[in-house]
Amino acid sequence: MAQISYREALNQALAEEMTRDDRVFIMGEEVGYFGGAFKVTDGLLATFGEKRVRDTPISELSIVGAGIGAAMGGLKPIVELMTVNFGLLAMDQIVNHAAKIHYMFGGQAKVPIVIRAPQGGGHQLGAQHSQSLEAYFMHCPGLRVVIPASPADAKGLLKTAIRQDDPVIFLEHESLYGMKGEVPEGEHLVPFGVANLMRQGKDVTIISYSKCVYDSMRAAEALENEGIDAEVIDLRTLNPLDIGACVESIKKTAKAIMVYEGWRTGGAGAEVAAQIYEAAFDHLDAPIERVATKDVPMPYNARMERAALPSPADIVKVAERLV
Amino acid sequence: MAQISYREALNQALAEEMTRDDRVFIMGEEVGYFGGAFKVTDGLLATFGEKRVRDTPISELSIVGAGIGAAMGGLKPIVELMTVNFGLLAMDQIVNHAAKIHYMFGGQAKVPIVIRAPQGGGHQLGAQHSQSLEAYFMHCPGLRVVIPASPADAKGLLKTAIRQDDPVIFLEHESLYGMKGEVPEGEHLVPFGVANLMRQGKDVTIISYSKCVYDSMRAAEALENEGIDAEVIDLRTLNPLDIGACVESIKKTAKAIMVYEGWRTGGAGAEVAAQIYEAAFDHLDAPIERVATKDVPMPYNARMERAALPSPADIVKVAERLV
Amino acid sequence: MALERDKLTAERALLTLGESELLELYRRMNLIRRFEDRTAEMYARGKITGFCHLYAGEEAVAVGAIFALYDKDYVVSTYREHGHCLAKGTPPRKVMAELFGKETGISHGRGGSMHLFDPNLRFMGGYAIVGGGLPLAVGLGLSIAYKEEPEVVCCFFGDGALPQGAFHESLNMASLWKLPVIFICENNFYGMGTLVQNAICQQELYRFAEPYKMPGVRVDGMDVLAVYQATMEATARAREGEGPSLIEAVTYRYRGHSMSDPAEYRSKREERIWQERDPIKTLRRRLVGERRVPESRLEAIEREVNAIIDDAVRYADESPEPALSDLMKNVYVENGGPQS
Amino acid sequence: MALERDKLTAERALLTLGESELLELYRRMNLIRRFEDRTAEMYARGKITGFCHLYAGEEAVAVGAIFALYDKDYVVSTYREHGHCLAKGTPPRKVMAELFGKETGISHGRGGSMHLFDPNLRFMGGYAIVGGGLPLAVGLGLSIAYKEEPEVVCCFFGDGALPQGAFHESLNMASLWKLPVIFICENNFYGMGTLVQNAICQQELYRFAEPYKMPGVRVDGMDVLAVYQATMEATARAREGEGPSLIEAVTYRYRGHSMSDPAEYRSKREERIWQERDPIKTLRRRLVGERRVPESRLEAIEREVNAIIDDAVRYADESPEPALSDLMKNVYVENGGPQS
Ligand SMILES: Cc1ncc(C[n+]2csc(CCOP(=O)(O)OP(=O)(O)O)c2C)c(N)n1
Ligand SMILES: Cc1ncc(C[n+]2csc(CCOP(=O)(O)OP(=O)(O)O)c2C)c(N)n1
Ligand SMILES: [Mg+2]
Ligand SMILES: [Mg+2]
Repeated sequence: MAQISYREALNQALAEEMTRDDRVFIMGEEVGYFGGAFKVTDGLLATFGEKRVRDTPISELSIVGAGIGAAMGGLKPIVELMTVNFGLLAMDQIVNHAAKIHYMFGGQAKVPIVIRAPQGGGHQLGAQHSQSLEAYFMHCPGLRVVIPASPADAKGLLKTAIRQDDPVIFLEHESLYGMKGEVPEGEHLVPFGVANLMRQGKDVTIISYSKCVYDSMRAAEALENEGIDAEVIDLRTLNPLDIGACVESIKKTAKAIMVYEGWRTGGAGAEVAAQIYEAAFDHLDAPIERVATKDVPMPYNARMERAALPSPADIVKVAERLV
Repeated sequence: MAQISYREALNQALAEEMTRDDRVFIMGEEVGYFGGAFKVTDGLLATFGEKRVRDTPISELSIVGAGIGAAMGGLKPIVELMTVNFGLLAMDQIVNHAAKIHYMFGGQAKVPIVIRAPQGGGHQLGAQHSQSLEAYFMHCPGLRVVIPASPADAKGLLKTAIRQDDPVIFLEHESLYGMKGEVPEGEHLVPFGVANLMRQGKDVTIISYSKCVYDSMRAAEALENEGIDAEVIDLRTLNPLDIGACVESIKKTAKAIMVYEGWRTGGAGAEVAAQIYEAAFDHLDAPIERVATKDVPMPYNARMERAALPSPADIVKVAERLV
Repeated sequence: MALERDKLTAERALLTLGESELLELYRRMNLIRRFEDRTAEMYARGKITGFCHLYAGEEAVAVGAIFALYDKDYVVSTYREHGHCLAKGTPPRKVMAELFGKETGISHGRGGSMHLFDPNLRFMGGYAIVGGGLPLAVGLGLSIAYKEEPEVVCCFFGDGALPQGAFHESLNMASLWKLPVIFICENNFYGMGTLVQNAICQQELYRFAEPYKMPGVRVDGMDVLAVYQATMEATARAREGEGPSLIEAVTYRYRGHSMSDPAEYRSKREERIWQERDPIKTLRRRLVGERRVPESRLEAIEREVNAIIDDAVRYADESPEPALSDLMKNVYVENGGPQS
Repeated sequence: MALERDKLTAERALLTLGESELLELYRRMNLIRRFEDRTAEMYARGKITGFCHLYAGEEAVAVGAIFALYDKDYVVSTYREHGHCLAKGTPPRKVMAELFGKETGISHGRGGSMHLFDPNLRFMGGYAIVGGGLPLAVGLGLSIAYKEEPEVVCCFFGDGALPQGAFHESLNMASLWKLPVIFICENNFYGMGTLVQNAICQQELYRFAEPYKMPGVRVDGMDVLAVYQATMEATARAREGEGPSLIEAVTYRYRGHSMSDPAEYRSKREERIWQERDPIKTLRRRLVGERRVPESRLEAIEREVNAIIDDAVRYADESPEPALSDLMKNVYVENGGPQS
């Protein structure tokens, strides 16, 4: 298996699916000539031409809307939002249209659109450019929410997203693009709704997704030195949500920590925790802890930003308290 | 004390605050000549004139943005979104601008805007017109989220919202406008962050807000006949959140039900539950139950809509299981 | 308001259209009018609930424009879309059953008055977010261009949608990419209770076409032939790959904004003036006067239409409701996990 | 590109402005250029991080437009706002300290390069959502009209913002309500790597003013006097209560979109052509040639400016960082509960 980056894995998935199905096309700001703001679509214009790799004006609402319309017209659009922050301009098309069309027309229309959006903090981009908004999309029936951590999952989940017929919000973490990992070549599909057990342990379950999976793994390593044996779960998709995998783990460890980069209050961790309690209350020895971004618009100053974001040290501290 | 409707209470708060402070003005679609789509601003144009009650084009993004700008210019705008569903068009101005400006400019700018929005289902308005979106606003530091159930709170919280200096999302339930209750005349301010104990009980705590408070009260009455003594709490504001009041109650009852009209998954109830567990895990005898809207775009058909929404019967059923 | 140009184009259409076609226009407008009258009745009787926005008075726009289309052309509409859906050819039974919230409705009772959808006739939906349909129309136009097909998209929206950002974004994208989209603005002078001059700085709405480098025309929306002719020109252009057009059809809704609006913001006199220009009466006068169609022929059409609508009401009334057990069906196409 | 009209207006400005004013224009443009050069240096040295968009090449737009304003007039800008903020009069120390993320920065280190804010000088902020500032400018204009004050709002945005819905909504509202807002579109031909003709169906951007019934002019944005003159006309109009204007200033950014963009999408030749029209050199030539200002005078200004920027860098470097204990301060103005 090749060692390729998260970025290359995404690029590979795009190229393979475009080759496989000529209804698949990409549109978004700077996806063509520029190769994508984060270079995820690099080279695709040269391979597939302007028709299938379409640069758009800066019109997030209508780019997404046009993607929805194109999907209804029988195509399989992949719309890149340059970052999720700009996706707030498209919330009406995402929530009021993409998510509703299949149901509200009695199951007669399909909207097989994939909306890709980089997100996350840590690069001193300030309050308007550092958000992680998965909780918004999770709180909207009709959308699938996919949020891969590893290059292999980035590829496998993106391919699955393109092939299935529901609207998908596909969230990539800006800090992961350069990260390398083993990625199967060619046909590699990762199913939705199946969490990944990253590390086995018996003392505490750390549940996470996206970049925080790595923070969790680092924390688990640190905890090992202290004799604490942590299990780490990567949820991979938030809708569908593999709550079963979390429950299984908690039956063993009786303790859990949710780690996520959205704001703590109202974040995805609250929902996952609520579902775990509902399913495994009697197995829990202590309340589920949450390590997340502080409830603050992201400050520019580097030290402040680091203090606002969740870190391996934060996880370790909470785990020590818990166990 | 006068018996007036929720609608009249809001109207009174607006009129009083406009009289008190001439920086306060209203803008939105149909707020002037039409008196508001739900008649909340009825009569205000005649009293205060066009300058202070401004009809706008259908441009949600920029109406909210203009409100933010006017607030930065020293005014106290009250922007009415005809319903919260259309507020999705303004998410960028709400989340990326209103919520961030004070912090990201180092505390030097203030955005004292109140964004009023009717929301909720139950009137067969279909998928695009029946949403309850408080969870989105709750997951955004910098915003206050106010969601009154009673006419008195509608008045007292709106007056508080107008007088304080943070951006406020003020969510009214469309089904409550006609509901009457005792409302103090004149100066009546309800503080943010203080829940209201609606009913005392010892067997189970039902925590709710907005219209669901009445569903909860009705359920409590039905439960009384079965010998179950329910305590009912109206949160009144979601940010700030009076988690202390919930914890106090649970110390007594050891059981809790969250009732809310947002979609179950990722709704405000998940966050409130998560915070309660964090603060009162050892006092809970059973997992916190959630009664909420099913994860479905709202169907038009009346029976289906009723089945999708939370009801007193749903609460009773859950309470019976719990106690 | 009836511009000189419109009279000429209408006359041209009158000459080019055969009698059976003219009668079909007459039939469709009557069908819509009758449908809306009965809908109002059924609403009053509580058979229909929720928001319900009638199209009476504006029939010439939907019928004229859609008569210029082929079955495979797409239509995108708003919450005031009964007329567009019926003009496209959806059986009145299916539409009325939808308003009744029945399983047999065109959206299986899930959509209601504001959300009709007919995939067979490429009626791509009524949307209740003002301006929300325009980007979808651009996307459909893109799918046509992508597949190199000859179809066009006809997108209806009100004067109230013009100040929405989506209008600007959509016109720009459609023009930039030369997509086959006909934007038809139904200017009925009001967005709810707001007069167009209180919402838009420019009241000649067709003039917004200019910076987007597309043709912009204003037509008499009370004249079905004028609307037909203008749409024919726009579709011809679109099918040639020359891109989008903006048509402003000046029209009037006879009733309030929705069934719950008594329309107190306008005068009886104003309403009367417009009713004198009724699109159905206008076409009738022409058919009888200029084309010498016997009155009895038109009356037969009217009777036929009444029977169809009576049947539609009966069908809707007798149809079953959706099964409650299907509540969670169709939230997702695929069943991928716990939430599905 | 330098239109005939622009040459004339520039000449008019040259005649109406006194020598000290012309020298002030020269000083401000040099200040910005020097500031941006040192910023690039500090970025390369890791003193500045995050996104950083330089204004070099476009100085004539900010300086010319803002010179037409009073201190109490408002300015709203984008993420490429160092130039506007400095032109408005914010001390370079405060701006550089902000880029360094220091507590002494104009936004106390919370904002960074994209989010400068100076309430004293009514510099109402740099915003990083393309198009996001326009509605805010409308709101500020509304507050002026409400309080019946004589001020205006000057709102800068790029060609890239033009296809945003907010552009359309804001122009409509500003025109409808006759608000004192000057919309200045800095057309530098690129939005990141996208050429303006690939983003907008109409490349004469000033023509978008027409349907909104406001004056729309294109000016040579490399000529500070032309920009000044056009803005004076627009402010005069706005102060008279006649409403908004749209100015398209044609200009060029010398560097990539941000510090991390090598700008490979354009040719060296193109860059050279524009650099020959450098706004600072152009004004210098005029001052020396037409106004007979001695070169030594200009060199003194340049030295003075260099000293100011050196001092700004030193100040920024030596300033303290914000206290970590203040992380949660200023999320809310009022402390109303647990989340505050
Ligand atoms: C985004 C949005 N804002 C507000 C509304 C509420 N609303 C429904 S219809 C309407 C007026 C629309 O008027 P117009 O576009 O002229 O259409 P008409 O009803 O005249 O056919 C408004 C404000 C909405 N549905 N969507
Ligand atoms: C809504 C939104 N979409 C996309 C971006 C990413 N982005 C930042 S600057 C930019 C290009 C803007 O170009 P232009 O408006 O011409 O300004 P310039 O950089 O040329 O000064 C883009 C696409 C953004 N910040 N906001
Ligand atoms: Mg209208
Ligand atoms: Mg540009």
